[in-house]
Amino acid sequence: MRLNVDAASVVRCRELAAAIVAPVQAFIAQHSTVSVERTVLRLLGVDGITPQEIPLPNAVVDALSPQDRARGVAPAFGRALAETGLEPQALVESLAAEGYDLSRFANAPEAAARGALEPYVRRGLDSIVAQREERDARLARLPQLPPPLLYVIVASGNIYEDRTAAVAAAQAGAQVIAVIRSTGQSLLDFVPYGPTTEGFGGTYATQANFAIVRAALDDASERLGRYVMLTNYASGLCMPEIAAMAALERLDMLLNDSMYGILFRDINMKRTFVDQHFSRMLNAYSGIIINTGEDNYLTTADAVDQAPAVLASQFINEEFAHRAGLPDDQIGLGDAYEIDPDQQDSLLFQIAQAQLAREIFPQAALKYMPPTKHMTGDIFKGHLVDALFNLTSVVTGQTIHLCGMPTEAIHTPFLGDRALSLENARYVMNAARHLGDEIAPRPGGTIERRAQTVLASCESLLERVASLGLMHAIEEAVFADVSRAPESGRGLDGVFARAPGYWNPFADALTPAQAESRR
Amino acid sequence: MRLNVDAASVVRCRELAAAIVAPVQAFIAQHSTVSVERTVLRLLGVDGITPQEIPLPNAVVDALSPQDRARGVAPAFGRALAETGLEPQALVESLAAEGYDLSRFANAPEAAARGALEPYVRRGLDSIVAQREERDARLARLPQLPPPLLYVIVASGNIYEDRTAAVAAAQAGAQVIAVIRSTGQSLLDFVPYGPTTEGFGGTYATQANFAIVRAALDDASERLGRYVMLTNYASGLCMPEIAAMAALERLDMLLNDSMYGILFRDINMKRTFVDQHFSRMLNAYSGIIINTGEDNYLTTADAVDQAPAVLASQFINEEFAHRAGLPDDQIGLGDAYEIDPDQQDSLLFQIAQAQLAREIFPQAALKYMPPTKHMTGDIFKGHLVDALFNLTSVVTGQTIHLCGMPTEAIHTPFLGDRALSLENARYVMNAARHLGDEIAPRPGGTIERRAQTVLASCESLLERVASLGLMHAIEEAVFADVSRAPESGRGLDGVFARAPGYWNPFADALTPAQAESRR
Amino acid sequence: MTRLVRPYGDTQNDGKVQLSFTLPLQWSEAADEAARQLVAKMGFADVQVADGRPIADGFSFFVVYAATPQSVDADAIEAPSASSHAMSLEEIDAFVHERIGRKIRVAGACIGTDAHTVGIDAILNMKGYKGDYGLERYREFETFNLGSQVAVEELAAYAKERRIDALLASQAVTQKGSDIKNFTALGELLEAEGVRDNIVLICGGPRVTNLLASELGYDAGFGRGTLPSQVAAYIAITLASRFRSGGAHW
Amino acid sequence: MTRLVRPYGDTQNDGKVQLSFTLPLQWSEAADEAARQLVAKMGFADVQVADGRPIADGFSFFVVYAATPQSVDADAIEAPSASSHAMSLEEIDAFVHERIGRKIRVAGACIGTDAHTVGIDAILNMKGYKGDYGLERYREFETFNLGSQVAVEELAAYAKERRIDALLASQAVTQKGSDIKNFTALGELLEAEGVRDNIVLICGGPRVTNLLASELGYDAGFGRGTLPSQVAAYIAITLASRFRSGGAHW
Ligand code: B12
Ligand code: B12
Ligand SMILES: Cc1ncc(COP(=O)(O)O)c(C=O)c1O
Ligand SMILES: Cc1ncc(COP(=O)(O)O)c(C=O)c1O
Repeated sequence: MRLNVDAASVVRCRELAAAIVAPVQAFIAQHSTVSVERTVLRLLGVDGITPQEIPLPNAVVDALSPQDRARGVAPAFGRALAETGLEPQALVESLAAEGYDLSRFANAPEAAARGALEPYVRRGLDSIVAQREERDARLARLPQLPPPLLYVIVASGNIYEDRTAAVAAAQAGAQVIAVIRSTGQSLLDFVPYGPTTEGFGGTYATQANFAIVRAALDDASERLGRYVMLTNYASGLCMPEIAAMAALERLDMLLNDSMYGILFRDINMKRTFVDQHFSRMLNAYSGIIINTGEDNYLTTADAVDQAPAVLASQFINEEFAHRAGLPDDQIGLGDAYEIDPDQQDSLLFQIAQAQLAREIFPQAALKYMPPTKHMTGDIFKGHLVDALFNLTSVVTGQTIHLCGMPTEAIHTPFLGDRALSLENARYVMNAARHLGDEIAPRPGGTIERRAQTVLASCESLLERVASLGLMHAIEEAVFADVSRAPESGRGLDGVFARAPGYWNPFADALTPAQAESRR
Repeated sequence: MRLNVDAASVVRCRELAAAIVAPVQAFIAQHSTVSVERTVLRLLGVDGITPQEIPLPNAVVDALSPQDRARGVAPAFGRALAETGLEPQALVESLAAEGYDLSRFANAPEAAARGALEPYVRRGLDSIVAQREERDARLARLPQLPPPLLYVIVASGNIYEDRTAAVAAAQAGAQVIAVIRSTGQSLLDFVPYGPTTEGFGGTYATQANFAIVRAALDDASERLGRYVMLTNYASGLCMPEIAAMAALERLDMLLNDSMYGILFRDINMKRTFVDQHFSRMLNAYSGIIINTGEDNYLTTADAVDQAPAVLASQFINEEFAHRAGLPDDQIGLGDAYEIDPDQQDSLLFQIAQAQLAREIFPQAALKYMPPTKHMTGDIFKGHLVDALFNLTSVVTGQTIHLCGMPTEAIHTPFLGDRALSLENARYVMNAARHLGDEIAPRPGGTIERRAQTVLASCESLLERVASLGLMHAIEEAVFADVSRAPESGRGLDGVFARAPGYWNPFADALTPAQAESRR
Repeated sequence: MTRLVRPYGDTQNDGKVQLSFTLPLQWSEAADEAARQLVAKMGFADVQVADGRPIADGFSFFVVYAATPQSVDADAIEAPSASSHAMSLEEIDAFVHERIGRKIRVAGACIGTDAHTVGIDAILNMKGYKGDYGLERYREFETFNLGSQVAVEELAAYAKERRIDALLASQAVTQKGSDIKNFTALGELLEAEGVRDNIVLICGGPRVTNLLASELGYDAGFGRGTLPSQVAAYIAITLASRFRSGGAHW
Repeated sequence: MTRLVRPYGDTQNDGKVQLSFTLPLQWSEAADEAARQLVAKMGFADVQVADGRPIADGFSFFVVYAATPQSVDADAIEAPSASSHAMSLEEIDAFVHERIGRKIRVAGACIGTDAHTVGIDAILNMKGYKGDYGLERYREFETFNLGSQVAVEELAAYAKERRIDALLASQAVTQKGSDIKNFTALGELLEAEGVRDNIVLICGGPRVTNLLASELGYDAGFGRGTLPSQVAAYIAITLASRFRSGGAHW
């Protein structure tokens, strides 16, 4: 299958995306956030919580004086290490009495501080590399089935039920398991700690929970002879921290969108831009595939109208991702099958949109989301809509395929629902495995014309954003009809300008060039 | 969608079919059967049963002396009319005492006999024409939805439950309703009489049952603003009689295959060939669309292997149909979606086969049957297989579409099963309505190559049949691996050679040329 | 008069029902038998395990057909719909203008921690739903859409202070009965504030029925596929009758 | 020891079950409520009518999720499979040659008015089923396939006269219990003829279970997806043990 899309227009869209991102990137380079700094501590080996259940990284960063914070937590922490000779975790624990205040370690010269930090920085980076290599080794030994990679969610709220569900799903054919986050976790300015058994619409993303499911899936992978991937959500107020935890626990994918938090969770845009960059540098380095959230445009507004916005967002997400050093095959750009199923020729429109993304982003790990908004309590009809979604995915060669649930409109998936959903995907994709190689859309036909219209409207949308500037464009509600102001939204107080002498050893190590050389 | 099939091979197949049918047609011209003669009586207006529940047409024909029978029932019956001056039904009732023996009416000269018969022959033909015109008028006033025409079966065994089910199905979107016959009715050498409420796996085909459902559907059609068609089964020992009853009660389609009875019901081949010809002349004249039974090859043997046999049978059915004066748009050649759904690329194979038939028989009212053999108790999976069947049907432009039931492997359809099945067809066909116009199969690809292979194998199969002769080929088990000898099977005793002076006024009127002129 | 109805398979009163479920058992013929016995224990007759198969280690899935001896008296069922009186936008505006003589103040929100605004937006926003305009489009309605994750306290206070005539609460998330809890809390708060009677209190969401609403002490409830005009008509007519009958209102 | 199991939705013992059925009622909110009450009457808790819609005048279709309080004791279930001992064609032939020392005579048919031969053919014909060869392919089996619509009298007589070791009866049509009637009749006839004990009597068909078979007095029953080799192995082993234990046989 091959559409004839206007290559010049595609080039133009990429140029526009670059122009749109450049100024934001400049802003990012001059700023940091509390969550970035907490991530530095986590990578240095700081973990655990205070008696008041405050995560230690939060405790330390919150205790920093504005001046210290402006230079990043690293210098101050380095001095403390140098003066105490303790290792990071021990050091932080020893500070409990003083409220985790690092200010009294003021003497050690910068060189000593850097020197004291160095081994732990290397340890942090090495453990990420170790997990990346572990993944590569397992994938080589336990190859996955060909894409579309079948992806299902577990969301019981209890990590142990999730573990059961995850293993069962893997045995039923799932190749990627997502543990859906307890709702609104994206709004918490800290990452909960330890295994959790109470969640709402999902299960908390904690490092312990990551480890529990990872271990169960590694075990299942061995039995199945194919590597089963694990994924979770980064987007939110703790993007970089979750990226770090995911790297350490060998998650394979992360929901990580450069604008989702802004538009759909009213998180401050500056906070989000700075956080997404550092989190994506970590994703890049740890070999984690990011998944972007364009599907959210389609669930909240008409899917036919929103197609150009989805494409525009994909171009912007791609540009931000490249700036963070992510190679194309780690960029899972999002899209979804959300056109009203009762619209005549809806299948043609869906194929046009999916194929357009495939051709514009040939190397990307496209993430294709299932029909949700138009699903109803009629599970029989819903199963059919999912079938045409599965067909579209295999015909257009999508990479990551979120399996739709017949019970989408009713409840978070039952164990049996996932089995039916996977049966659906396996049957349809096998029966139509090579249909995509077999058929060519008629030149000038409905499919081709639709693809051309979407691309053209996307280009003018990007023109508009470029002329307004991204931050202002968001304020003008260019995306998802939502308006967010640069100074509004959650987490702004956690954003700060980098003072002279600001130092983030991991950011330095992971700047695309650097990271490349370390690979 | 357009396949590049070898046109020369198609021409060759038609020549072979003609060569295969010619000698059989010669045989047909020299013979008649008890069921043909009973049909003559029915068309003259003879109906009802004896106290022993023997249908009057059977009573009269069975009472004929061999000599009389050999000249057909018409001359003898004509003399009786001439001598008694009674009208047909009254005449037959008056003969009860003499065991319905016509032999004593020996005096009236042939001219008188013909003259006495003439008005009733005209009456019979006129009532058929009236129904055909009635159908045309209703179709003009209540146009159907575009094909594929959604066709469902009712099969409760009780004609009144069937009526409820038929009306409900029409409201749920059905465009054609088939009342499935009580099993094995095809083996009865008479047609049951009156409304019936006890059937096995289906409901008896009787003229009264036809009328009951026809009336209910005419009423439903008015409310729905679209004409809902009714169909039943002819093939069997009473093909021409059922064709006559269907004509009089305005059925719109009939299962009528030139070889089904022979192969799948062990009905004698001579009986079947003679019967199918007269029944098809009647179908042609009454504007009834015939449905052939090639699907049966696929349910009893491997669907991939049998594809050439299906195509060969379609060519032969087409030729027999043309010989009986059926125009292409009244020829519903059968095919079915019976390839193992778990075979990789099964959808491609199904599309190839369906599209091949569509291109070889462009004007035919192709009848596409649903997956049945591979359906299991897993109704969710079954619903998906039906969805890809629905997709294949709309993409390849089939004409008559039998909706598959998710419960195919479990029970004869429930009222709710039909609703789900129709919802499936309506959704998929609407979502993919113009996909067929949009896509072209890759030259030299799997689909095209499969189509070419099937056509080539069909041609050699027909070569073989032509060289053996059809009757002998059937004996050699060329079709469906079943062997039937010319002198074996049910109903042979009802076949007889036409003696000089044989006369069948309806056959005369309906010979293609004649019928044409009367149209 | 009573009219007993039973599920209908292909014959009146055959009671045929389809079931499916997962059992935490490794599949085997014995697991099929366990499924059969389980469904028999539920009180079904004529149990047919149409399909039983393993879906994971220690889990099997079943499709069953069986006949229930149970029936319900269709005539005894009380479930008045709130969407009964169909009127067009123009008719409703005219009706309000004539019978109420002032604009109706409507406030709506998706309450609790629920962030599913698409539903309530479909009722309130200009754009509306399935070609049926939302309340903002009506001349005679003044609408306030408070958006998502609105605490019930906030909404109750808002209603009292703005003297809202019709209050619309939405819930899409129903897990652990969170919808019931939130709806109930809102009703009680309005009672406590002593403004309940002045307000036409309406709830809605995919799982809401008018019957549930009345059980919760609401005036009306609207579920799946509701059209804005149905809600507008209900509000207008209910408020008008309160005005006429001198019932409580602002 | 007992092991109570309940349907599993997303949590141990939540008892979640999916149901669907048609009610002979015009659709309305009241019809949804009727469906809810009906399912509650069946003894389910937490009844959610996920979907209710009209499918025709006077008929509505419902999809319901609910929780059952029922459970079954998995350890108390007795349903031994007849397909337990897996052997290959070669192994079976060798086994028969050694333990029985002569060919086993097998006859099969689709009995009564049932014309569904595909199933029994799958077991008997050379070709077999799903790549597993049929009994005709075995060196040590002499097979007679009597085809379809074979009267039970005919089959019983045939078995006696030909001294058949293993008799295979198939039924696909189950309407109005016709399968049970025919199977039972065959068993009784063989008893009457005094040859029952000499024969390994086996029934099969999509709806057959080994449990049902034993209830009908058959030695074994095979259902959906049976492979010829499973049947062959069962016949060989059963007959061999009869030979060893000096049990009845021809
Ligand atoms: C779109 C969507 C989202 C979007 C919401 C965007 C937005 N701004 O609304 C996003 C992606 C953000 C989202 C997030 C989540 N979702 Co959500 N979501 C859906 C989805 C797919 C569609 C809902 C929808 O928009 N329907 C279309 C509207 C028009 O229909 P409606 O809501 O029924 O409204 C109509 C009627 O009900 C009525 N109505 C509704 N409200 C009112 C109010 C009044 C007063 C009146 C008169 C009428 C009325 O009128 C409307 C028009 O007819 C549903 C699944 C589904 N298909 O239903 C899941 C679903 C509701 N979500 C679910 C879940 C679990 C979540 C999350 C918790 C997942 C997570 N862990 O992150 C979060 C929760 C966020 C939160 N805090 O609430 C579950 C809820 C399970 C349950 N029964 O409790 C569902 C059912 C999916 C599933 N099977 O898991 N979701
Ligand atoms: C093919 C078919 C036909 C063909 C049969 C051709 C033939 N020569 O067999 C034709 C078209 C002729 C036909 C006709 C009819 N059929 Co039919 N048919 C089917 C269909 C689609 C497939 C059956 C099949 O071949 N399955 C494949 C085989 C391999 O599976 P199997 O039979 O289960 O066999 C396996 C096991 O059960 C086991 N096994 C089976 N028998 C035995 C015996 C022994 C001893 C052992 C050890 C094992 C064993 O081993 C096999 C391999 O694993 C089914 C629907 C379905 N999907 O099941 C309907 C179905 C069986 N038919 C049905 C009906 C009603 C009819 C008709 C009455 C319709 C009519 N009114 O004309 C007629 C009846 C004719 C008659 N007198 O019996 C109904 C039966 C309803 C019911 N539960 O009672 C079904 C379920 C369809 C439906 N939903 O309506 N049918
Ligand atoms: C990119 C992205 N991140 C995060 C989430 C969910 O995060 P939360 O519900 O915790 O805000 C989503 C859900 O759609 C998403 O698309
Ligand atoms: C052409 C044709 N005629 C008749 C029938 C059924 O007739 P009966 O079951 O009464 O033999 C079928 C069933 O498949 C058929 O295909």
